[in-house]
Amino acid sequence: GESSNSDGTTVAAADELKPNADLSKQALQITVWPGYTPEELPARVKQKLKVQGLKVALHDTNEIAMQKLTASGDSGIDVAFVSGQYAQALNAMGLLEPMHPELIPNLANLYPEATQLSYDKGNKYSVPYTWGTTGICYRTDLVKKKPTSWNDLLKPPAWAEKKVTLMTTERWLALPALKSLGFSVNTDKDEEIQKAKDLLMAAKPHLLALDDTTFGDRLKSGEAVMVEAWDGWCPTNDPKGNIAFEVPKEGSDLWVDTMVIMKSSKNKEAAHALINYILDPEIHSWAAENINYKVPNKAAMERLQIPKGSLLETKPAELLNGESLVDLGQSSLKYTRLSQDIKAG
Amino acid sequence: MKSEVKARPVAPPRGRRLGAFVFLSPGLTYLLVLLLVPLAVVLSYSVFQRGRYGGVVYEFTTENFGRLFDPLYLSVVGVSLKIAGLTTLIALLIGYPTAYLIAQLPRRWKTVALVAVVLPFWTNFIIRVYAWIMLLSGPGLVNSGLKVFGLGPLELLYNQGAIVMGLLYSYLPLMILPLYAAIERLDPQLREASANLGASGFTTFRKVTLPLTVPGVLTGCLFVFVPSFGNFVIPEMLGGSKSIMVGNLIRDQFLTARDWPFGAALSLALIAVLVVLLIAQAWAARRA
Amino acid sequence: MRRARLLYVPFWATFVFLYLPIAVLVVMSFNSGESAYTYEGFSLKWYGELAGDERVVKGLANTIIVAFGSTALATVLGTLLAVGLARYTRSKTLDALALMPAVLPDLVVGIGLLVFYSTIQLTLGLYSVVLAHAVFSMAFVAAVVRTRLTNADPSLEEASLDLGAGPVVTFMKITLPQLAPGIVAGALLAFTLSLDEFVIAFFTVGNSEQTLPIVIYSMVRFGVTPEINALASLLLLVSFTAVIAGQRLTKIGESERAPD
Amino acid sequence: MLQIDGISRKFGDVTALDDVSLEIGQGEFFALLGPSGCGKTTLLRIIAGFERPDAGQLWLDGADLLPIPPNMRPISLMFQSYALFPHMSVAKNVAYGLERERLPKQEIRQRVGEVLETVGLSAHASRRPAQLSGGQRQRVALARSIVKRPRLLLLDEPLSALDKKVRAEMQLELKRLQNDVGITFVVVTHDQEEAMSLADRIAVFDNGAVRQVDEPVALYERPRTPFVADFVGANNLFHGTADGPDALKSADFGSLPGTPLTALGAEAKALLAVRPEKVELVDDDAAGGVKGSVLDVSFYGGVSHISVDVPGHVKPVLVAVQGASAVQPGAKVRVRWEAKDAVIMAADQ
Amino acid sequence: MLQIDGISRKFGDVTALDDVSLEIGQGEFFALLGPSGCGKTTLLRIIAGFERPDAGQLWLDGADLLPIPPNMRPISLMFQSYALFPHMSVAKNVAYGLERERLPKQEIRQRVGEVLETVGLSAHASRRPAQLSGGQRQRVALARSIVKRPRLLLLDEPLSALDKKVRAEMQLELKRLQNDVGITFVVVTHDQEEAMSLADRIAVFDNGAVRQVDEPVALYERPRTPFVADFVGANNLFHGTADGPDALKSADFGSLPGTPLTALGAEAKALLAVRPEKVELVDDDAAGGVKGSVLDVSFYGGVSHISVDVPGHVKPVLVAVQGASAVQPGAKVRVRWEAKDAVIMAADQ
Ligand SMILES: Nc1ncnc2c1ncn2[C@@H]1O[C@H](COP(=O)(O)OP(=O)(O)OP(=O)(O)O)[C@@H](O)[C@H]1O
Ligand SMILES: Nc1ncnc2c1ncn2[C@@H]1O[C@H](COP(=O)(O)OP(=O)(O)OP(=O)(O)O)[C@@H](O)[C@H]1O
Ligand SMILES: NCCCCNCCCN
Ligand SMILES: [Mg+2]
Ligand SMILES: [Mg+2]
Repeated sequence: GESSNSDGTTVAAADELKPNADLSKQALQITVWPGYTPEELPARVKQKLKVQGLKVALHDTNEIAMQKLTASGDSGIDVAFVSGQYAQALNAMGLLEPMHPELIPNLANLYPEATQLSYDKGNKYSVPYTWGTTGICYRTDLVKKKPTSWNDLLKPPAWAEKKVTLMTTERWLALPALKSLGFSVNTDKDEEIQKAKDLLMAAKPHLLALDDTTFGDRLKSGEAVMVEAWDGWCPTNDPKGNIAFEVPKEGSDLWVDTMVIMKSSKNKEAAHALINYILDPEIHSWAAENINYKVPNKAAMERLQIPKGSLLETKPAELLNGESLVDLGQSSLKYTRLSQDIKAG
Repeated sequence: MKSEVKARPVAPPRGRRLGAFVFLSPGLTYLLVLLLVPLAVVLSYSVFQRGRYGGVVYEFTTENFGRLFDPLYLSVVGVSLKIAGLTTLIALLIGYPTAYLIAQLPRRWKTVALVAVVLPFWTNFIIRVYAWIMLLSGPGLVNSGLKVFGLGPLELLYNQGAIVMGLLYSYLPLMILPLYAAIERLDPQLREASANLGASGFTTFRKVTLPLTVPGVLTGCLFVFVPSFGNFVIPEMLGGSKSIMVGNLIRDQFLTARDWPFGAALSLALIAVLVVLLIAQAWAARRA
Repeated sequence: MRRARLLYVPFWATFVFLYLPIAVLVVMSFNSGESAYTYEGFSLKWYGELAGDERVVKGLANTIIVAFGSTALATVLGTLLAVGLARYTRSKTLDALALMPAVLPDLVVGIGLLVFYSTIQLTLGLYSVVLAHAVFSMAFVAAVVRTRLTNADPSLEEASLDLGAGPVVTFMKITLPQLAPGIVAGALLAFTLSLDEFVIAFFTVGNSEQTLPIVIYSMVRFGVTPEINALASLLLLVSFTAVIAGQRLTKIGESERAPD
Repeated sequence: MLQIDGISRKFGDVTALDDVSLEIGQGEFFALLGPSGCGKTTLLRIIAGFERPDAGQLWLDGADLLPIPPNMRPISLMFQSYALFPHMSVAKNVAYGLERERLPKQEIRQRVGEVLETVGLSAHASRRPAQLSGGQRQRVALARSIVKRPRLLLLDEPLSALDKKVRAEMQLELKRLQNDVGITFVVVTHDQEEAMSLADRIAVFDNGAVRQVDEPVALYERPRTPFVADFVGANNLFHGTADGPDALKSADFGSLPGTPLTALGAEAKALLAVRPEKVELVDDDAAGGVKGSVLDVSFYGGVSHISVDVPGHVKPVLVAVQGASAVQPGAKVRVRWEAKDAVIMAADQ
Repeated sequence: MLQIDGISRKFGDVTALDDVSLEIGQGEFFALLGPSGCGKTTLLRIIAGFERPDAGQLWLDGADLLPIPPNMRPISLMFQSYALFPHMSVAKNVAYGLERERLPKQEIRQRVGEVLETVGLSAHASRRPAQLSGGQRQRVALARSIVKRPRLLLLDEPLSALDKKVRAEMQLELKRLQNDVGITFVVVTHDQEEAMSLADRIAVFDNGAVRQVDEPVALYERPRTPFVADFVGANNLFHGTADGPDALKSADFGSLPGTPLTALGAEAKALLAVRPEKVELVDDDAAGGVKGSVLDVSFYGGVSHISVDVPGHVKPVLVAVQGASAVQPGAKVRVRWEAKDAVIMAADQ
């Protein structure tokens, strides 16, 4: 591989790959969030691609995946699913194999917008799998006024006192404050981060909790009335129909979960074949249908019957209004510090 | 005591050396390979620098240790000490009588009672925490109950009290089991002798039972205090992430900030404190 | 001697405290709704769901394997270590070392082992979790057994040696039975801790294996469903039954041995 | 002072005490004597409050003792197994009871010092029990229970691990406590000489039941049951039937001289007991007595015991004489005694 | 058979054994006698291998014993504190040593049954030690060590918790083991009568050192040091200076009759010892002897002890007579003895 601390723009030298390699000599190991791919994927991949097999390891956060992939040497993983800014960091560390577009004809299925993502313009080392944004998820029956601004969370009205949550992971914790102040979610300017921190400190006494896993449950039980949420995790499909999602007027982010191929992989042809297979509309639409996330695959989205009002209706162009999160390198520590300050304060 | 005399040697030196080898070497070897070596690797990161995108750049620096003295970290240590200390104290106060009574049960029932102590923990941790949330949250069972009487709702969750409660719940068996093992071996005649000499139940406890079970008390306290101090899940789930403890700091470095060197420095500091505690514990237990 | 009544207050308080959330959990396993938060009516559907959930069943099997494996390993190593520390050394440093894994942050142990395993190119699997869990479990066993050895009267062992038993027989027949309550308590702790441990397991488990806490931890990310409660309830039921049965068995065994 | 009323206690199917009733007077030195396992310790434990009787009553100065918890009873028990606190020094062990009474430190120190002096352990005050010899431990246990000067002192084999000299000193000390401080004693001992010389009265136990309560000399000279005759001191026993006021009719030896203690029906089965030291050893050709031959002569410091094989009698007849004896084993002799020196009692059925 | 050669042992600043040398013959019954805390247990523990001497050697049949670990020594030790295995039944405790020899099950069962019969605990075979009385425990400990029939049996106060009757039976059994099985015994006992009657030879210890080793009668009748004279049995001691072959010159009482055991320089400080049973009590107006008045008469089953206050002598003079005595306290008397009945020895410096 390359030196591991070069900045993210260089791309590691590509291996020579053979388009007609004998896949039956290769076996695949992927790591992915639980429930993020169809259960029958291993069986179908084995049958379709004629590889020896596909093993699925699970990680439930990007952080855990990063630990496993970066700890040292060969993690044994061929294809990893991580969010965009983490793909960017992995690449900067020289751990990723550049994509060989010639081995992934299905890239053509993607929306054009999906090749313009700021952490990896042109999909040089990552292929997007799902995308979405962050907004306010709320109980239509418990709010007195429909939330439209991040300030509704940061300075909750009396009826929402101690009934709102923000996320706990540092970049999303900062997001509402940064956006409401009109700053970039990728800012590394100390004074902007300081202002965001002041705003959050002021908000803290009015919050129920910081939470990025169970906010949906809290809404359902009525413990919370408004929460900061990723669109797909906002339970708008709850049978009671009293939960809605809103992207605040100040704007938000665009997150992308991507597929990357590890430099250490010994099955790179099969890895490419797998990504190509996942971009098949039939497979890729499974994600949208089953995990309620939009997929950046035009052909796949067009296959779907999207119910009215579903979050899946959001158009790629609207999504691109959101600012794509990029890895900030050394500056990301400022966000760690911000989140610790808020929790300890 | 001045005239403290060494314990009687059990076997001649040759046997002792062999015994030391037979008993100590398997465990110590295991620890060396699977604990000390890995730990050394991780802790060695503390003198290097964080890579721009995470990972470790092998360039020497002491700056990670300098950062330890940031008031933020000191205040987190303060909060952690308070929470872990309180947890330990309560665990001891309710754990001791429980262990004591279990040790008095007829032989057959002892094991049953012990298993009853750990059985709740054979379910899943997260589920148990959720059960507490269900009980204590705003619309939860306790508040619903209070509402019937026109009371509440109380803010039972997402504060330091809830953290203490959650830690107590998680670590109580770690207090009870060592205490049980220590209390169980006490000769009941010693308690009888004490009562006979006019000591009340409490005095007997204070003067005879407690001093003779000091090693168990120390072990139990250590087992509760240290993981409480380093816990990061309970502060998030029951404390609503609104307070952090030392465990969260370390977790953040390794997982979110990907600042392994600083995480290693924090760990090293924590371990240094631990080692001091452990040696103090060993010293006190050996004296008892 | 009569026991102080007052002691029963904390005794029962302890058990109420331990079992209150468990009761809630069991009740919620019969929830007909989707949420583990709000009870919507009685249903057994989650038990059905459970039976069909391969990940959960596999995870449970793995967890039990790991718990038994690591407990067995830790109990042997920990007991030997405790005896060795109590009888054959005065080093407080070794005492402290033996306790250390029990009190180190899981994360540090987990990451350390992950780095270590991959450095020596060990292929991860369930056994790597067994080895990892035994590290901290051993410390718990050793510490609990230790509490029975301080101030222990060596004359029983001397009597055994005197009667011609070698050190090994003496250890097996005299020392071990004396330590038994400590060993049982230590092993119970080890088993319990392993069953529920996930941070270290996360880092040391093979890529294609999962333990139940890992499975549950990731299920929770999508909201807790009563399925997990159903699983927990089943686990409890099985354990309770095993314990009661075991208790019956020892009762029979005892009455055969000695009338008292 | 202490009234024991119909106390029974069973352990599973072992009857440790069977309807035991005793009355012990204020300031009395009362000894319990009996074979190993007959229930002596159990009785003391019941009096001290560590064992509950299955039936029966206990009264101390007229007040019911049973409802009173052990630590409130004005009674000290010295445990047969000592039960010393292993984590405390000798001095701390001894001071323990006094500290419970909240006496001034100064007084405690003084009384502990005195009692350690008495039991000869002043030099060992700061040692732990594990660093003491067996007899030293026993003395610590003794010191710990006497230092409190309780109303009632229960001692379970208090001097069994001590040599003659120390034992004599301790006996003297116990007597002093009885006389000067007025403590009531109940002492278990298997040492009959000790019981005889110390006790005002002795209760002989067997199998959980009281067989005889009497003053030492009376117990020795006038045992009322074969068990007591056999158990207390050495005795030569002859079976036969009652034969008037001064003899027993024996099938093998004809009429043997002796004094019945109670009226015995003619021809009632009876037992004659005569102490070795009351038996006279005379020449084979002397008049009266029973013929036999010397089996063995052994010298127990101060006294010689001569056993004489008497054909027709299962056990050899024992004879005790002062000092070393000149008789040789094998010598033909006669043993005889006077009617006033032998007692005749009803035999067990 | 066993040769103890210059053994010393210190615990911190306590000297438990100080250069002890003894030789014990094959099949001998050897007793250790001495005050509490004099080092008897320590010596047995060294022989058994649980304590290492600071100096000295041990030989068993000419082979160095010290390097042999305790479990390989053909020696059984009965612990003063019994050390019964609490988790095993009585039968299991007793069988333990035999099982280690891998004897056939059948034989083990039989031998355990026999020895339990011997110690009278057959009915208790399946009980745990905690369910036994003190004396029963001691008998289990005894059974456990004798059942192995080792070459050398070390017994530390084996019978101290037993009543006279059981004790006599056990003594008989020990004698039988010595004679029939040929076991060598080293027995610690504080019971002098026991030592006297059982032992072939007795070693008297004091303060970690051997004071005299002798056969019982010799030890009793010819103590070589004031300590032994005073410790073994009761003795009346008079200080003075050597005065020819048959007297001691006493400042207060003039010439007292006695026999020096060793040559004593004229005017050397000396001590005269005379046993109570050798002292004669005669009327005040009889000739010879020392004048005094009766202080106390007490009856120790079988023997009366009379103490006579002799002006000028610190302790009262003890006189022992067979049976009950007619003398009354306060009576004016004289005590006297014959020269052959008293020994004169050099006094300690
Ligand atoms: N572990 C020890 N530490 C310190 N001193 C000890 C220890 N063991 C014994 N001693 C001392 O050594 C001396 C000899 O003890 P030992 O047990 O041999 O006496 P003993 O002759 O058996 O006495 P007893 O008849 O009372 O049992 C005693 O003064 C005792 O206090
Ligand atoms: N906990 C117990 N369980 C069963 N049996 C017991 C228990 N304690 C005592 N016994 C039995 O009760 C009887 C009386 O025991 P106790 O201890 O009172 O005897 P003792 O007269 O003190 O004898 P010793 O002189 O041997 O000490 C004995 O046969 C004993 O075996
Ligand atoms: N922590 C980053 C989360 C980005 C959203 N991805 C969610 C996928 C997990 N199910
Ligand atoms: Mg007893
Ligand atoms: Mg001793």
